Amino acid sequence: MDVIAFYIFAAIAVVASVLVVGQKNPMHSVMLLITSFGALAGLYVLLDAPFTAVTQIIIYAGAIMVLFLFVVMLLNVPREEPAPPAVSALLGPTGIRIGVILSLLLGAEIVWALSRIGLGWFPQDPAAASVSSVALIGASLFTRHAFAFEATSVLILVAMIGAVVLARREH
Amino acid sequence: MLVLIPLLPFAGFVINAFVGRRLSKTVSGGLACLVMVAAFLVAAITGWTVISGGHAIEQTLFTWLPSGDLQIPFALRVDPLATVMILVVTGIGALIHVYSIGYMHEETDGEYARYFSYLNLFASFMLVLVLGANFPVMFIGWEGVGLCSYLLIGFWFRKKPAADAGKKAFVVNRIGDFGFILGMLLLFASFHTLDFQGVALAAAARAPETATFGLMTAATLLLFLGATGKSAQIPLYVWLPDAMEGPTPVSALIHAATMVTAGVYMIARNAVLFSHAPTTLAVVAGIGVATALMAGTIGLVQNDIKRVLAYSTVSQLGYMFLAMGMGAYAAGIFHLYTHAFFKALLFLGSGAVIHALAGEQDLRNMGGLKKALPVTYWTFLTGAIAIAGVPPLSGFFSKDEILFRTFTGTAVNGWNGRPLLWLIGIVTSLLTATYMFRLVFMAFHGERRHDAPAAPVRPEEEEPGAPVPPLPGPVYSDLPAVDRTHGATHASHAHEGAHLHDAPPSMAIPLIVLAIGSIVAGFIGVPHAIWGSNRIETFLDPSFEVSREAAATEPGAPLVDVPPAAEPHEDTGRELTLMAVSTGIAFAGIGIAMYFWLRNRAASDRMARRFAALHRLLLNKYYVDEIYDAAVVQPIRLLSTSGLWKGVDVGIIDGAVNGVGLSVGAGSRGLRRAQTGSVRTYAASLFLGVVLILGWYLWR
Amino acid sequence: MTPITPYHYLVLSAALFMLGVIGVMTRRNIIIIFMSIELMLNAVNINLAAFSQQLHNAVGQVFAIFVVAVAAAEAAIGLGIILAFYRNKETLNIDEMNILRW
Amino acid sequence: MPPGFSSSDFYYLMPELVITAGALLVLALDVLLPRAWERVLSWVTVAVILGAGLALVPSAGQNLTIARDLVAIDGFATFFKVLFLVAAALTVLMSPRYLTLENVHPGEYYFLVLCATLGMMFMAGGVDLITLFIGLETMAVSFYVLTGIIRPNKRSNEAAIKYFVLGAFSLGLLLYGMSILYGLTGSTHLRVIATSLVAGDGGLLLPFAVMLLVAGIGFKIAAVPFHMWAPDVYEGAPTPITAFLSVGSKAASFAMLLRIFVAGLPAFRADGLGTAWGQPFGWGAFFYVLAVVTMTVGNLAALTQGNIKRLLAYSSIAHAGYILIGIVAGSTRGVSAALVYLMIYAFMQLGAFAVVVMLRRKDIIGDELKDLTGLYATHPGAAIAMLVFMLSLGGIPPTAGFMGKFWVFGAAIDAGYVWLAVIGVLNSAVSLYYYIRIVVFMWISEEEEKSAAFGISPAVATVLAVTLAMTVLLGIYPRLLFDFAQASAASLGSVPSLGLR
Repeated sequence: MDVIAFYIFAAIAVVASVLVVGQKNPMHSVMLLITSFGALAGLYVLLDAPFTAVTQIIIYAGAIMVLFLFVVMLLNVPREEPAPPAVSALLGPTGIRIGVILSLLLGAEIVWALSRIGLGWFPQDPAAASVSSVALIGASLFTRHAFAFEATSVLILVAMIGAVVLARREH
Repeated sequence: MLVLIPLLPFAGFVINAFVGRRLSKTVSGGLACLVMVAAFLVAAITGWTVISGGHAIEQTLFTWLPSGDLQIPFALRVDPLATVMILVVTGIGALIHVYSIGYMHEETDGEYARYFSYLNLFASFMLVLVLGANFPVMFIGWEGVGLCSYLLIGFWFRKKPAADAGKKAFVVNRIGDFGFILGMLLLFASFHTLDFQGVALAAAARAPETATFGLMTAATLLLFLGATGKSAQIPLYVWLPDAMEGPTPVSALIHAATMVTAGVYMIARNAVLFSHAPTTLAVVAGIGVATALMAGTIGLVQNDIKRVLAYSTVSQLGYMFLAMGMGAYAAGIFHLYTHAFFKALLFLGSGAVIHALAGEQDLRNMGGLKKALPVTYWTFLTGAIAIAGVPPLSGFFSKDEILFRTFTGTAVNGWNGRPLLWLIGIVTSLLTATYMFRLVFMAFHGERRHDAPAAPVRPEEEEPGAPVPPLPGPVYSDLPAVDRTHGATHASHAHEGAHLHDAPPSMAIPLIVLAIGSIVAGFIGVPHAIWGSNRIETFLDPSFEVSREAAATEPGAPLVDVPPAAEPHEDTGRELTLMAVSTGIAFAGIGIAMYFWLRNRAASDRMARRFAALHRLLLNKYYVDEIYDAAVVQPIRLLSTSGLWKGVDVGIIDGAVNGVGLSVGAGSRGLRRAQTGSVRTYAASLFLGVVLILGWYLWR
Repeated sequence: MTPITPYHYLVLSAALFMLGVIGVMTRRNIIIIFMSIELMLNAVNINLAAFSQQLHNAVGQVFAIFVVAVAAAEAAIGLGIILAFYRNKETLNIDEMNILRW
Repeated sequence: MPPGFSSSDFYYLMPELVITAGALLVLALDVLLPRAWERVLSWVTVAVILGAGLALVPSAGQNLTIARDLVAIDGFATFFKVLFLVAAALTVLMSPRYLTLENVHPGEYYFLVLCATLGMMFMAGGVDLITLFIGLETMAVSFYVLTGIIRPNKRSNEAAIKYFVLGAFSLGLLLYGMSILYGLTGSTHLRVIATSLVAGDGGLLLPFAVMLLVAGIGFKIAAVPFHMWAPDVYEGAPTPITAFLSVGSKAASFAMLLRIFVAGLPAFRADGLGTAWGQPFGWGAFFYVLAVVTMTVGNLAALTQGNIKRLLAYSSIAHAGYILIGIVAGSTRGVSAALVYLMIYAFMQLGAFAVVVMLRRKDIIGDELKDLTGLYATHPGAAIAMLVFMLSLGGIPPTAGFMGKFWVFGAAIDAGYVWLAVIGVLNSAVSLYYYIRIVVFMWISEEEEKSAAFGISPAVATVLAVTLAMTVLLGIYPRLLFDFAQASAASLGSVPSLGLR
C-alpha cells in the first residue's frame, strides 16, 4: 500500500515539477507547483511526518504560493518574453544549452554517487522512539532548538520590513 | 638615536606632503635640504661611533611580528657596512637636494613641494633599507624606494614616455620583488629567523653547498633575482635606461648613487649566506660581468647624454656584482662608494648641461660648451677621469681592487674562469674610458652642432577601439596626454645659443663638492701594494663574517670559516702589474675617444659605416626590447587576436615587460567578457564549479 | 515489491533538485526561476523528512520546518524585489538585466 | 524563562540582545521622531553597536556553549563579533550623507544593517547547522533588501535581483548539502558530526555533501567560480552597503566556513582515499584549487577595470583567495593567519570604500576611476589615506596588508604548501599594479578645471581616520591582533561538550 502510494505521489510531484519548469505561462506554473507541493505533503504523511505535511500545505501551498499567484496576477505578464539581442555568445541559446548540459552532468554524477551506496546504509537508532508525534516536534522546537526558533523570528521580521521597504510606492 | 636618521627625512616628507602647497619654494626646498643635512650630521656622528668603537650599534624599537617563538623585532643596526651606506645616502642625498633647489625652480609651488616630498620620502626609505637589521625591515625600505622611484620617474606623468617608463620600472621591479619575498619566506621557513646575523649564523652552521643545489642556493638565487630587478642587471636591466625620463637629480640620486645599489648592498649584507652558496656566487659574477660588458658596448653609441650615463651605471653595477660574485665584498662596496660620487657628479653635470640648453639631451646637438659652462665642464671632466680609472682619482682604486680580486681569487666551484672574467672586466674598462670621453668631447669640445635628425614623431597611439566595455589601458594610458617636458618650461626663457648660462650657485656647489669627493674618495682604499693601508677593507671586513659576539651566544653552532679573502700582501708584483695594465687601458680608452671624436670625427663615422651592422646592433641596444617583443609579445598577440578575443583590439605596446602586461591584460579582458551580466551565466559558472569539483572527485 | 527506503526518497529529491536547477538555468521569467528555486528547497525537505524517519530523530523535521520558514521569508523578499524591479523596467525577463556587467 | 534557556545564556547573549533591541528601537524612533531628526538615527545606531561591544566584554576569554549547545561563546566567536561590530559601526558612520543624496529612508536602512550584523553574529557563534543557516539567512535577506534599497535606481534594482536569485540558488545547494550531512550523521550539531564521521563514511554521498557546502559558502565568500555575482552586486549596491557586504558578509561566511570545515568536518580534510597532485584529497584539496583560481582570476579581472567599485570587488575576490591559503594550511597558525588577514582586510577595505562614498556628490556617482582625478589637490588627507589603503591592499610594508600576507604565506610555507605561497606572492605582485593605478589618478591635478570642491562630513572623516590609523598601526604594531587571533584560532573546535545528542 505504502509502496503504491509512494510511487503515485512521487509521479505526481515529478510530472508537475517538469511542467512547472516547462510551462510558458507563469500562472499555470504556479498551479502546477501547488499540485507538486500537495503530492509532497502526501509523501510526508507516508514518512511519518504529519506535522511537516500540514506545514507544507498551509504555509507552502497556502501562503507562499498564494503570494506568487498574487504577484503574477499583479504584474500580469502571462508569457515568456523573447530573448533580447545577445551581446555575448554566452547569452542566447548556447548559454541555455550549456546550462542544460551542466545540469545533466550533475544529474549523472548524483546517479553515480547514489549507485555506489547500498539501500540500507543509513545509520539507524532503534532505541529512539518514533518521531511521528507533533508533541515531540513541538518540544524539540521550543527547548532544544529554542534559540534557532527565536532567531527565526528576527528573520521573519526582517523579511516583513524588507518587503514593505521594497514594495512601498514612492511618495 | 639611530631611528632619527630615517625619521628626519620622513618628517620633511610629512610636512612637504601635507602643507607643502602652501609653502613658498624657498621654505619647502630649504626644509627638505635641512632635514637631509641634519640626517647627514646624525649619520656622521653614528658613523664616528662605529669607526672608533669598532662594533655595531643596534636599536630595537619594538617587537614587530610576534607569534609564539618567532619574534621579528623592528630593529635598526649600524655596522661598518651600513656606516658607509648611510654616509653615502645622506651625504650625497643632501648635495642632490641642494642641487634640486636650482634645477627644479621652474615648477609651480605645488609641484615643487611634491618633488621634494618624494625625494625626502625616498631618502627615508633608503635609510630604512640600509639600517634594517632583518629582512622584513629591509623590505620596507626595498618596497618604499621602489615606490618613490616609480613616482619620481613618472613625475612628469603627462609626458607619455615618462609615464611608460614609470610603468616599466614598476613592472620589472615587481618581478624582482617576487624573488625577494620568496627568498625571504624560504629563509624564514627553514632558518626560523630573518635577522641578518641570525641568518648568517644559521648559514655558517651548514656546510657550503659546493656541489649540491640546496636550500641556500635556492634562497640566494631568489634574492639575487630581487637584486637584479632593483640594481638593473641582466635580464631585468631594461627599466633603468628608460627611467632617465625622470628629473635629472632623481637620476643622479636614485638611479645612480643609491637605490640601484640596493641589490649590491643586500648581497653584501648577506655575505655569509651567499658565501655558502658558491653556485649562486658564480651566477652573480657571470651576470655581473656580462651586464658590465653589454651595457658598456651599448653606451658607446648612444646619443642621449643621460642614456649614456644610464648604461654606464648599469655597467658599473655589473662590476660591483662581479666583486660580489668573487667574494670580494669589501671591494664591491668600495666601488659602490666611489661610484656614488662620480656618477652623481656626472649626472648632475649632465643636468647642468640640459638645464643650460633648455632641455636638449642629444649629444649630436651639443659641442663647444667648454667655454660657456666652465664650472660644469671642469667638474664633469673630473668625474669622467674618475670613472675612466685614471690614478689617483677614486675610480681607479676601487675598480682596480675589483679587477685584482677577480684575477687572483680562488677557483669558483672548481671552475677557474677568473682570467676570462678579468679579461672581460678589462675590456669593459676600456669601453668605459672610451664612451665617457666620447661624451666629454662631443658635449664640451669642438663647435656647437645641430646634427641630430629630427626625432620621428610617433603617431599618437590610439586607445584600442574596444566595443562595449571601456578598456582603460594599463596604469597611465588613459590619462590626458599633455606634453609638458622640462625643456618646454625652460624654452620659455629662450636660452637659445647666444647666452648660455652656467650652473647657478645652488647647482654649482654640489658639483664642486662632488668633484672634490671624486678625487679624494679613493684614498681610504689605497692598496698595500702602493704603500697604502686599504683602510676601508679592514674596516668593512667584520660585516662580512659571522659576528663574534653573535656566534658566542650560540655555543652549539660550529663556525665554518668563510673562504678566506686572498691575502693582499702576497703578490705585490702581480698587483702592480695589473695596476699598470688597467691604467694603460684607461689612457688607451681616452686616446681612442680623442682620436674618433675630437681629432677626427670623420673617422668615427667611417667606423660606424664600416661596421654598420654592429653599430646598428649597439644603437638598438642589442634589440633586447625587440627580442622580448618577438619572443613574448607577438605570440601572445597572435594567440589573443586569432580566436578567443577576436573583437578586442590589442594595443601597440613595445618591450618585453609590456608584453607580460599585454598577456595579462588579454586574460583580464577575456575574464571580463565572461562577466556577461546575465544571471544565467553566473548560475552556470557557480554550477560549473560544483560539477567540476564533484567530477574531479568521482573521476579519481 | 521492494519496500520504500530512504534511497527512493533520495532519488526523488535528487530528481526534483535537478528539475529546479534546470529551471534556473533555462528560464527567462524571473518568477519561474524563483519557483524553480522553491523546488530545490522542497527537494531538501524531502531529504530531511526521509532521513528523520530513517534515523528516528526529530531534528530532521525541525530542520525542515526552519527551511519552510526561511523559504517564506525569501519569498516575501524576492517578490518584493521583483516588484520594485518591474516598476522600473516593466519586464520580468532576466536577460534584460544587463546594465551591470563586464 | 523559556525552557531552552538559562539565565547565564542571557548573560552571554547580551550582545545579540542589545543589537535586536537596538534594531527595534531604531525602527520605533523612525516612526516617532519628526523628519528633521533623522540624523539622530545614525548616532543611535552607532550607540547601539557600541553598547553591543560593551556587552561583549563578559564573553572575553570564555569557552563554553550556551542555548542548549546551539551557540558557542568562545574566542573564535568573540573575534568575529568584534570584527562585525567594527565593520557595522564604520558602515553606519559613512552612510548618512550618502543616504541623503540617494534619498533613502534611513530608519529601515539602519534597522537592516543591525539585523545583518545580528545574522553575522549568529554565524560566528553557531555550532549547529540550523543556527548557522538561520544566521546566514538573516544576514542574506537583510543584504538583499539593502542592496535594492535605492528603489528608483535601476542599478540598485538589478543588483538586488541578481544577488537574490543567485543567493537563493546557492542557498538551495547549501541546504541540500546540509541535509545529506544530517542524513549521514543523524545530527545537525557540528561536534557530533565531527565525532561520528570517519573518513570514507557514506561512500560518495559525503564528498557530494561537502562539495555542495563548498559551493554554498564559496558563493558567499565570492570564491571563483562562485564569484560572478560579486562585481555586479558591488557595483549596483549603495556604496556603504558594498563596503559592509565585502567586509562583514565575507568575514561572517569565512567564520561559518571555518566552523563547518575545521570544527565539523576535520575528518574530511583529507579523506585518506588518495592524493591529488601530492596533496591528500578532501576539502583541503578543494580549497587549494579554489584559492589558486580565486586569487588569479580576481587579480586578472581587476587589472582592466575602470569602475572603482567593480575593481574593489575583484580585489576583494582576490583577497578571499589569500585568506583561503590560510585555511588550506589548516594548522592553528594557518587559521590564525586567516583571522588576522580578515581583520586587517576589514580596515583597509572599509577605508577604501569610505573614500568612494566621499566621492559621491550631487551629480557625480563617483565610482569611476576618472572621478578620482585631482583628489590629492582638493583633499590631500583623503588622497594620502587612500594611498595607504591601496599600498596595504597590495601588501607593501609597513602597512597592515603586508603583515596579513606575510603571515598567510608564512603559514602556508610552514605547512609545506610552498607552491601555494609562490602563487600567492606572484598574485600580490600583479595586484599592486591596479592599486597603483588608483593612486596615479588621485595625483593628477587638473589645473584647467578645478573639480568642484566638496566637503567631507565629519562622520566620514572619522571613518577615514579610524581605518587609516588601524591600517598603519596594525602594520607597525600587530602584536595585540596576533595574540588575539592566535587565541581565537586555538579555541576553534575545542568547544566543551554538554553531552547532548
